[in-house]
Amino acid sequence: MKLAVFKSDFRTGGDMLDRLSAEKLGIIFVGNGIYHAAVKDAGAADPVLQKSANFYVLAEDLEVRGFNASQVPGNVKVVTYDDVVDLIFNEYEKLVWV
Amino acid sequence: MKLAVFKSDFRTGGDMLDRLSAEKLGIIFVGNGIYHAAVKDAGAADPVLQKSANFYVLAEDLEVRGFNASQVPGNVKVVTYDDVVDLIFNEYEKLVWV
Amino acid sequence: MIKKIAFIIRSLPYKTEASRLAMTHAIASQTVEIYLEDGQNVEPIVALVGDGVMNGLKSQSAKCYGVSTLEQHTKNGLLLDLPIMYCKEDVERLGLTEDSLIMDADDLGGDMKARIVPMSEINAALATATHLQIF
Amino acid sequence: MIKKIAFIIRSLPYKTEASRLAMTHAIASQTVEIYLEDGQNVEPIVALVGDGVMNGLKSQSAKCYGVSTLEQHTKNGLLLDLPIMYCKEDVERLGLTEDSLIMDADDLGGDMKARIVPMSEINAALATATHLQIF
Amino acid sequence: MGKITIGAFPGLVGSLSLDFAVKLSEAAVKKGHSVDFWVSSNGTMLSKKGQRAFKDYSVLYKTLEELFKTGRFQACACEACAEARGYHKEDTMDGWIRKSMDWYLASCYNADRVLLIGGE
Amino acid sequence: MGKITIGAFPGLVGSLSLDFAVKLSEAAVKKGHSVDFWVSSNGTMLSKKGQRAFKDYSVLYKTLEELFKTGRFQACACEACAEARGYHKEDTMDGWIRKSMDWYLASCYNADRVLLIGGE
Repeated sequence: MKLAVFKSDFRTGGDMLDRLSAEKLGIIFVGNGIYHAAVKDAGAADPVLQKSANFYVLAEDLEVRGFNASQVPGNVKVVTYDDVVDLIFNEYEKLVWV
Repeated sequence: MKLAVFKSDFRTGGDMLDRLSAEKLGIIFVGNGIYHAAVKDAGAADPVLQKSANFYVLAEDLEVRGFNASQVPGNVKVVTYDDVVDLIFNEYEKLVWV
Repeated sequence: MIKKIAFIIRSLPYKTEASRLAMTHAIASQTVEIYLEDGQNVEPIVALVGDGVMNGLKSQSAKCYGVSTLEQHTKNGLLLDLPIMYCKEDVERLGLTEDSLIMDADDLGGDMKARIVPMSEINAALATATHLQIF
Repeated sequence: MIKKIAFIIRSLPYKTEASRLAMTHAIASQTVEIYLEDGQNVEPIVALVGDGVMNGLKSQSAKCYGVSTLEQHTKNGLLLDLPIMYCKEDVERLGLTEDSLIMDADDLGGDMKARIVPMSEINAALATATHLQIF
Repeated sequence: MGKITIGAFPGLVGSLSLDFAVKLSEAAVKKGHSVDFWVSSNGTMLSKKGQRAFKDYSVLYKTLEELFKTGRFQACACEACAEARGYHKEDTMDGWIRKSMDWYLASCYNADRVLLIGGE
Repeated sequence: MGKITIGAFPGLVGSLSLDFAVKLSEAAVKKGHSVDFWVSSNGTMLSKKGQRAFKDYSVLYKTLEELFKTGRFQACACEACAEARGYHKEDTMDGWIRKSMDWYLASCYNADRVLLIGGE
């Protein structure tokens, strides 16, 4: 299946993400999930970013928290609410929120 | 200081607990904090229980979640709401909730 | 046409309403037909995963708080023929066994049995669902 | 008599109201005297600890959501002379620097400076407080 | 054009998760999609009439009023969840309907996409 | 006998954290202590008049009614937090007062113990 996971928290939900499997996996960082893309905890790359998936981060949720697109790793695409709507309807079939 | 920490969650708050220091430390497991006392995750003793502290667990919160006093390690005292009131007023001066 | 909708429960019970809501919304499939056309129906799949397996623990007693327990909700789900799966890896990780979990609603006259299955099997079931939801 | 009350912020901003509430309640110390006797007062201590240091990050923009930012709250706290401490170990762990954090309210005419201090110093300050609260 | 059902369960006034749900609805409706919006549990707070604007809160009811006007947005609150919290019919903001949980399942049945915002 | 101020901030109807706060108040008052109970943010839901009892929710308002009768229990809701959510004076359960946040700080000043229930 083509699954998009909205990762909305920084410190929880990783266990659930590890258990799911999908042929095509998208991980969309929203809310406090954006810290996965914006921060290196203790200098280490975030383990979520090591997954085999397409990564997206919501621009508005970066900005409200004091970050911007230039601080995000190259393999994470910065998207708007508009883009998220297109991802939902055109790229993925099933959606979950953790 | 004499500090009582109400540990109300299982998967979060440990980082805060690690940062606090007190001459006398009490850790009172309430709410979903009771899993620290009731469960061995992957067979390992819970790291919180290794701390130098007095441990308590609220009987009512064990029972609602399907556990009882016999399932709790010997170094954790099972207490009631009544006991918690006495701990608060007689044993500890400052209280925090994580 | 029957569409499967998956209710994946990863939350511990009681601190929030998440797992309770999963169960009550899944059970609402019993009456969904009034909103649908002939031949249409919803078939829920309930999967308890991660710490969520704790929702099915026996001997929950909510006397003190005066609320229904998640044990009761699990049993009601089985009584109403909802398929309920526990993730085997998580059951084992948390030191639980079949004996410690609600596996049937025999005492209420229910026929459906819960199953403890590997996560791979839960993922296979999720692949057959039209929509997924995580609580 | 002046009593110190500590507001310890460990929560990330926005997902919940926790850190916002810490700031608004600490700032309410400005008007608490109306409820107290002569000579009595409350002195807040604000400590940003763990992930909570993120609340003081510069350049927060809430245009999209139309709410006040935690950056503004941090600055307001300094403007109103609240002592604000960031935990040094956490600032470093998360790759932040003094430049990336709100350290003063100079542009608003405030005198108070925030300080980045080791957790041991925060603990020493907490020991002087009558009551502690974690948000 | 498609239909998405968004469920906001433990979504709360003061949490940007609820803002996310409303902003996503707005973006979807602007693109011509239709949205069913279901609130349950504490999410029913969003349907309360008479909310006041303060600078510490985003003012979601104004966005909802605009969304209702488009005709491509339906919002429904779980009736029992609302009653339990003391929100009766007369407490409900204009535009909202109140139904039991089977309404939500039927909406999911007829939706191209479902997003349940469940985590707290 | 002492006084404890309990703050329930993001405490929610449907979360047993709020039940904990009420049960602890009850136990403290029974032992002769006095309790100031402050709700802020979504915790203000507890002060809403007209809540209905359902089996999936504990019925905290009944315990509160008993506590008010003892004369050793005060409950106060943050006024702005309540207004933001559409709870006006006439929506407030009997026995509750509504004040701004400085009331809570003054209560803390005069309390022997303070317990803020803040985590979600």
